[in-house]
Amino acid sequence: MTDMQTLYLLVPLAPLVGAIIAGLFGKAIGRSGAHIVTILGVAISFIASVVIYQDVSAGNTFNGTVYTWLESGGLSMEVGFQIDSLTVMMMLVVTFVSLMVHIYTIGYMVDDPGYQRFFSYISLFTFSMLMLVMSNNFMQLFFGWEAVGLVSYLLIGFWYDRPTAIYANLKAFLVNRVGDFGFLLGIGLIAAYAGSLNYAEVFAQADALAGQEVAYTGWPLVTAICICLFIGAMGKSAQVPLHVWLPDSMEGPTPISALIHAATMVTAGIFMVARMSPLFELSDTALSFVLVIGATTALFMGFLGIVQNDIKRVVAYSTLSQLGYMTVALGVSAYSAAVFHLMTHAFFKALLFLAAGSVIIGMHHDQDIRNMGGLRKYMPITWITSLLGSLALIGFPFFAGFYSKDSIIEAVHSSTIAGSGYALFCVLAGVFVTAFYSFRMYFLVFHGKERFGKAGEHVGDHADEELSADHHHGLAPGQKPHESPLVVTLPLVLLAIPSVLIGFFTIEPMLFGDWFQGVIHVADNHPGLSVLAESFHGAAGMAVHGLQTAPFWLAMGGVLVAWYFYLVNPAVPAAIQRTFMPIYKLLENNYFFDRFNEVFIFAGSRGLGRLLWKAGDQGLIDGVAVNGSARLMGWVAQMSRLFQTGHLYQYAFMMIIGVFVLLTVWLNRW
Amino acid sequence: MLSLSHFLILGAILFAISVVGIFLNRKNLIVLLMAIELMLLAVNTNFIAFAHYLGDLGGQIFVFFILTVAAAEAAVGLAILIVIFRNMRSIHVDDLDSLKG
Amino acid sequence: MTDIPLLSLAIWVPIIGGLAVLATGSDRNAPLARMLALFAACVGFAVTLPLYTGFDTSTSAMQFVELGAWVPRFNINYHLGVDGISVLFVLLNAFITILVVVAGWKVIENKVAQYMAAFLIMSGLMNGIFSALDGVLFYVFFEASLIPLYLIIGVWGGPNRVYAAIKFFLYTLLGSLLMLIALLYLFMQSGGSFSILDWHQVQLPIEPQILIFLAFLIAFGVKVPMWPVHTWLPDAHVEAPTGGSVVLAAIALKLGAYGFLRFSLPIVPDAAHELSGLMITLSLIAVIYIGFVALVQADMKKLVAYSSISHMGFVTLGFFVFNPLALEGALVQMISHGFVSGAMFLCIGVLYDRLHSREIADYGGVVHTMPKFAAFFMLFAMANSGLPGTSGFVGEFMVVLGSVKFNFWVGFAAAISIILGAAYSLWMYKRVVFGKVANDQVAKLEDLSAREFAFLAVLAFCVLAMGLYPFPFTEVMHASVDELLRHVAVSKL
Amino acid sequence: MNFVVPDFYPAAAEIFVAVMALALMLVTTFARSAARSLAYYGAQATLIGAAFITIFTMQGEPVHTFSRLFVGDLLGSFLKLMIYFATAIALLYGRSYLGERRIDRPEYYLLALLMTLGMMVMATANHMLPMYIGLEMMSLSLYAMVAFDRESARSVEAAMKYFVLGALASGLLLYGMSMIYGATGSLELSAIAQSTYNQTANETVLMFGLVFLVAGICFKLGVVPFHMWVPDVYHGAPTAVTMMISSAPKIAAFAMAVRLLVWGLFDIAEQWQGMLMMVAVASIVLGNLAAIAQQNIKRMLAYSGISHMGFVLLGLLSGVVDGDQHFALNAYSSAMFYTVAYVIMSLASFGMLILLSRAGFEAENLEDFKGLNKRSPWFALMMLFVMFSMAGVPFFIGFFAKLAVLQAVVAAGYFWLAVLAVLMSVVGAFYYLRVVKLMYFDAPADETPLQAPGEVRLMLSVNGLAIAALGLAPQMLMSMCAYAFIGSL
Amino acid sequence: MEFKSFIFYFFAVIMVLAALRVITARNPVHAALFLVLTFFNAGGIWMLLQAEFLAITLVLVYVGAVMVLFLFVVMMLDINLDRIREGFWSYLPIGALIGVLMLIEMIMVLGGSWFGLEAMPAPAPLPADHSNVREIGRVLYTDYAYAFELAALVLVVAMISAVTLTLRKRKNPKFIHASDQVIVKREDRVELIKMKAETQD
Repeated sequence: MTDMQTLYLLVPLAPLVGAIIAGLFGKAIGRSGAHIVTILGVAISFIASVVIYQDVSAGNTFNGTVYTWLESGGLSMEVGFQIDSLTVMMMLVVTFVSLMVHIYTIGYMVDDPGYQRFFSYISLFTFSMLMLVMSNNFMQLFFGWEAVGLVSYLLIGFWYDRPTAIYANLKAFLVNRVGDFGFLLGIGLIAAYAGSLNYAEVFAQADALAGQEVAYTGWPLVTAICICLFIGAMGKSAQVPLHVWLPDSMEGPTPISALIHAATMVTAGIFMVARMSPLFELSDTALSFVLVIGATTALFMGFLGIVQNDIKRVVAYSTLSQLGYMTVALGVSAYSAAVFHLMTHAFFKALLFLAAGSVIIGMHHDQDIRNMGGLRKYMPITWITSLLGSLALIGFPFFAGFYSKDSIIEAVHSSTIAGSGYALFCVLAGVFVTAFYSFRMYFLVFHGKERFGKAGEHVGDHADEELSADHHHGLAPGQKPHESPLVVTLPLVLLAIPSVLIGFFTIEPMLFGDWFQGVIHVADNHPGLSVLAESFHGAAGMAVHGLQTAPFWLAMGGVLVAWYFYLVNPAVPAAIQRTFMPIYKLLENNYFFDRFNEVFIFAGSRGLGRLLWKAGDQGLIDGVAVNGSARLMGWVAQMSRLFQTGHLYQYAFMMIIGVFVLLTVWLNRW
Repeated sequence: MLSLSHFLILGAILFAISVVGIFLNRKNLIVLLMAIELMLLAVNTNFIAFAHYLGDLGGQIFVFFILTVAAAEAAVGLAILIVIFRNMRSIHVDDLDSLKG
Repeated sequence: MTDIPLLSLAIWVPIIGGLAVLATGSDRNAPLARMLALFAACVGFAVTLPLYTGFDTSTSAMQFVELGAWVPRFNINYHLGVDGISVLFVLLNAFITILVVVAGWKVIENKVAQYMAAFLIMSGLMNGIFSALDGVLFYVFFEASLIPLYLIIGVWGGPNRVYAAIKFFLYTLLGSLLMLIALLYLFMQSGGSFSILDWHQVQLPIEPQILIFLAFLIAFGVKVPMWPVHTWLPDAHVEAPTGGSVVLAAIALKLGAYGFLRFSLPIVPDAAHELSGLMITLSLIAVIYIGFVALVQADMKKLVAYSSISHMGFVTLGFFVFNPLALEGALVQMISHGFVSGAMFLCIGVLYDRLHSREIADYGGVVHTMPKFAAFFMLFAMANSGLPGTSGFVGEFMVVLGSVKFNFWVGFAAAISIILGAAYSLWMYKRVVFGKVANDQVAKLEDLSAREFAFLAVLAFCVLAMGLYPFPFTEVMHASVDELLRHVAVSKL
Repeated sequence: MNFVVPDFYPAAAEIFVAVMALALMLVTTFARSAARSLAYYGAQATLIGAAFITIFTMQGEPVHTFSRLFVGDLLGSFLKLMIYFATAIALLYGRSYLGERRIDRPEYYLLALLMTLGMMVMATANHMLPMYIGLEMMSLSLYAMVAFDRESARSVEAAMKYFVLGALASGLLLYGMSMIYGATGSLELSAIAQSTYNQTANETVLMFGLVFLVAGICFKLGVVPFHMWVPDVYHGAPTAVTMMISSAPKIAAFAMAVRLLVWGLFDIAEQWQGMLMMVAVASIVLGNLAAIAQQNIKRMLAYSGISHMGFVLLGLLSGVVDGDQHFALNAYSSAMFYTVAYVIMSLASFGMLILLSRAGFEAENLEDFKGLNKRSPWFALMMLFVMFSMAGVPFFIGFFAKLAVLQAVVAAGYFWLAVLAVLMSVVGAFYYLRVVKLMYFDAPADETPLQAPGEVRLMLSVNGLAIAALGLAPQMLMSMCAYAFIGSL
Repeated sequence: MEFKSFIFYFFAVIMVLAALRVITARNPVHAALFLVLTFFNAGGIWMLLQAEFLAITLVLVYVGAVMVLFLFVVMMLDINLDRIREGFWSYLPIGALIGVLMLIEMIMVLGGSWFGLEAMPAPAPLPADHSNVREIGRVLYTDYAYAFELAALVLVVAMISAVTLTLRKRKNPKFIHASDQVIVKREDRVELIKMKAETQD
């Protein structure tokens, strides 16, 4: 095993070790010990990732087995790594963001009793995520897939005495399980028809698979596989209708929201589909499916962002919609664009979340943006960084988001597969919506008159009531918010840099260069980014050209409307809200998805269970079959006693009857 | 001319009478014992008839022993009867129903 | 191969030990009884270890065979032997026995000697079941093992123990007696042999095959238990003391499944193919129907009991899709279920010993007072819901893959359980462990004692080890499983 | 007329018992105070002596003597040994019980001896006549013993019922015999066999007689519908006598069945098998069901006895399958094994009742077993053995008994019969389990320590352990049963 | 109809009627007497069958001994004659029905078809000097010695049981033991006591 391979091992194991130490011996090593050891672990794996990055850019990829996990029925399941450009990019993103979050956490969780536990969890998450992205086979992919789900479960429920939190984490896990259900079936189909779980071997026979059908169903095989896998992605990457868990997951501490529910875990689905590009390319049906789902998510989740008042929820919905964008990109087989957006989004969304967290610290854990305003002079760094983040988010030229989002829109524009028209409308509309809600939040938080300092009689929508019931502190009257400590602001700054610049520098190699050569496949009949590639003349040129495209103006429009509504004339939104009450309600209850699940899925399955239990088990099987027969026996027994009357003559009579019967039978026999 | 079946049927009739007597009888147990004697008489008649028509002495010997045993049986039966009478001052068949179920 | 009669030791050491414990008599010298029982259990486990180390994974033939005449009148032999399918269960059984003895250490105060003895004797009998190669010998162990369990449930059980115990006994007796007739029929057909291995070679027309299969189905189906003859299990579990539940779930349920592999499949393969549809349907009903039922249980033990049924549904499913992946998956699932369900019941026992309630409603926020416990319980709950990295995942994964290969819809239905499993396990966990401290009894709970920590830690290790590196478990099976499937593929008509 | 003195050697045991009985009668009449123990030990000595004589005079080849009224063969000898064994144990158990109730008059032991003699005669009869006389000798003694507790209305009532029904039964039996005599022209079993073999006998008359014969046999076995006496007599008789009735006479009844049906009428086996089948089914079903409803354990054991006898018949009726006779040995020896097993178990079960009873207290209700495990774990364990053995659960002799019989039934191809049998034994298991439940799961009703004397305790332990031991190593007994038939089939 | 048949039917009819009265008679004494009658007729029938010895035995032993025993017992126990009939008629139909059906079946078998004269011709008449008693006597003590001894033992059983069941020690027997009177001594009866003579002064 070469030293490079040792390095590969080091990347996931370092955080794992950190996690184990912090988790099992948290008491022994104390708070500082915990964060030192975990940050050390993540830092090591970040540095290792950087080294590997250079190695890979030098052209050395790796695909090999660490150990054989299981062998059965000619199917060999192994734990192994596939190190290539896609992997290493993800490794960098994951480790970097994770490192930032670790540092940030020191400040954010400073007064939390579960300090060590928290560090252990996020390191464990880093490990799982790395296992996921570095995997070279489906089994390990599934392992990482569920492992990150587990950690997310643990972290959402980190404050386990909040009913909402433990409700949210259970919900998150179960919804994810629904996705994994499809994912597992997809893997099953692959194992059944490709006879292997190793990426390379499966892709090798992709064309052979294309022809086949799924037995007993008559579905085209590849389509079935891809849709099953994508259902998994829908769970993880919170695509409609499996998105319901993500907003609730904001119950977790903010660093988690940044790390897991914005930057890394939720993008696992995107990453997976990109990985599977050789398969998806073989099925237009699957791609259209992906496209439509993504488009829907992108637009309609965006709408929801408008009506939220919890600062974190706003960001959460924007994450949903951004994930929708990535999915759309996948749908139009612009995988590299999707991954590109994934990367940029990871940075600026993490930034936004951490900024939001910083605001929350400043507001003493009051998350309602209606109680904020004018924070910019109290929290300058937070203000600046989140402005940059928002600009990146709405895709302002030269900012990272611009490049990724614009190229996605272009790709959709040039796509021909079914549903691309609908997708185009969605993404364009989405641009406006994104800009509107982002800057609505921005203005409400940092500009306008100061509305804080009335913790007592603060009014909030229902969700907030619940929250505040649990842990609401808010600012006491007269109390002023103040800038967060260095450990908090430093990551903001460090994240702001890539949020601004990374797009500009990496778009060329990632989208139009050969960076993803041999990793991401695009079939010839799919334009993907080729059209865009022709008109591409350098990042700067793209930005300049971007200034006169529709998306830009839409974005600007969104910003202006937000400015007018929330700074100039706050009466307007209220009026609109009144006039379009039904729609507002619809949005406020995010399309009644939760209500639907409550009533039909949860209550329904419980009702079904109770029915089967009471009627089936206790009623039929036990009541009738088992105890019934027992009772019957008892009854017959009681009856049989009546024969034994105690009267001599009846006994004699019985005997004679016996003889008589035998006699009759046997005389007739002859 | 008498055939074997004459005697056998006679025996059968006696047998039937005694059987009916046993399970028809609500009267005192003595009559029960008498019915049993009747039954044995029927059996004996059978044996003797067979013995006669088979020209074999075995049947008659058997009857001889049946008579002996029947006498013994009667003795024991009456003894039990007396004990019963001492216990329950009655030999009514219906009174023997403390054991049942 | 050693010439020490290892299997006989595995069977008789615990039984003799049990009798010795019984001899210590009244509760006055309970400590002695405990020590003696622990000693016997450990020795019993020690003698089974060579079975694994000395096991030859290359062959599918029976190993450590012992053969001696028992009842020549009916050509019944004392014929023992293990292959890749059974050897692991002998180990598992001996291992669980130790845990059970430890688990009952403090909790059982009355009739300690009888309690310990019952478990030891039962463990010996169960080893007998797994290693018997003679039909009658198998049957004898199979039924005799009912007696101790009947007593355990009835004597140390909960309020409704009598009903549960008798229900359990009659249910299983009914099944096994019908099996006895099948055994006798085979005895005739094989020209007067009770040797299971001979039976594997007997040619039979299809009708008797189907009848025999049904007879076995009732016997083993009750034991597994399969839907719809499962209703004895929840009652038995709820009423049984912790140790009883552990043994019941970890070992007793495996007997039925093992029976399918030893009898139904190889002896009447054609009937097995003929009726595989039925079997798969029943298994899937068990998986889904029972999954839903488990969801609404208010009693922790009942919940875990139902989840056991649903997991055993996976096992039977794996048997009857006839491919090595699923079959080995089923076997792995059996072993893993041994660890996981055992652990679950031990966890519930830990709570029960403190609060004397199994009602979920009586708990809540346990994590505040028992963090260590909460961590273990989380691990086992996750394993119960088949999380990768735990043993619970391996079997389910393999079975699902195997059944998708067999028929997509079967796999589809089976996979539903990964949702349901998570739902009932974690929902229970949420209500018991998370949340605010429910009542002041919970507030007074104290965390795991060293003893409890010890056995939970051991089980946790097993669960993780098996989840992260199942290879050693499966490699033992390959030869036998392949041979079995090869054998089943050949018609005996 | 020439008279040759018959060969007494094969009948030595019978003669010995007869002589000893008469001797004891005289001795006990004159020995006033010591009479009781003298009679008891005399009886035991006689039984042991008889056992030795039987063993020494045993011979493989059947020998006939007393001008073929008597046959000495292995079957007879083995059954006789079992009879001594059962009677001796029953006497041992019963002594203290009778003593506590002041009814241990010497006559009891004399009657026991004469009963034994009667059974021995039945076991070795080669002729209807000794069969009948032996039967009566046994029955009369039993009637008297049942009524032995003169002061108890119950036991006297039981005696009367037993007597009347018994007389009726022997009437039926005799009628059957007369018909067979008429049909075959002989009363000697071997001659009857001969003439049925040559089919010189008239089939219909044979059938006609057979029905009555079977009825008589079934009465002695106590199977439905000729079972009506069983529960009442078991219930009414003093426990010691109940034990007596439920043990040795069953063996004698089995002997009668084998001698009359197998020896005498083997060639119309399929006919009587059919009859026995009806009877057996009825007994197994009704016996097990009715037992569930009993609160009095003596009645319960009576009904369970009925079902056990049904199982014995299962063995007897699967000997010949459409003319093929080579299952016979297996089937009959299985039935015999079952009988012996049942006798051992029922001795133990009634011994248990005697153990729990004491002066002024009759243990005969299920409640009396409550919490026995607390009062005496050891004897609770013994009763556990007995109950599970009766339920046919391994490792106990009862299991192998069932196995043997079922195996015979299956071999004969009567699957439905086997299935019915096992279903019913599941039902049966319920009431055996209920006893175990009372002993182990319930709290004791009365805490009074057991007062039974040492010999009863010892015997009971031996008996219980024997049930387990024979369950672990049934081979010897089984092969003995087989040899008994090989020697003389 | 020749003479033998007439005799047969004569005896048979009386016998059957008597038997019926035995089981229906109201008074057990009558029943016993009817039984005696039945036995007498049976004796006659047996005579027809040339079983002289048994016929005599029946009359002597049975009528002479057993029936007397019955009557003795009947007399000894005072039985109340009321409630004797109750339930009789209610139970009669079914009972009689079964009885009759059974009888029919028996007659079906025993009727002429198998036991008619052609099937079993009457045996040749025995020589005049044939003695049934001698014949029986000869086999009884030789071939059937075993059975004979057993029968003796059966009687012993009967004796023992009868005695042990019925024998009672009287509470205060009225009768006197001669032996006790003989062995009584003077000391048992009279007691001499010494006392000072009384003097009056």
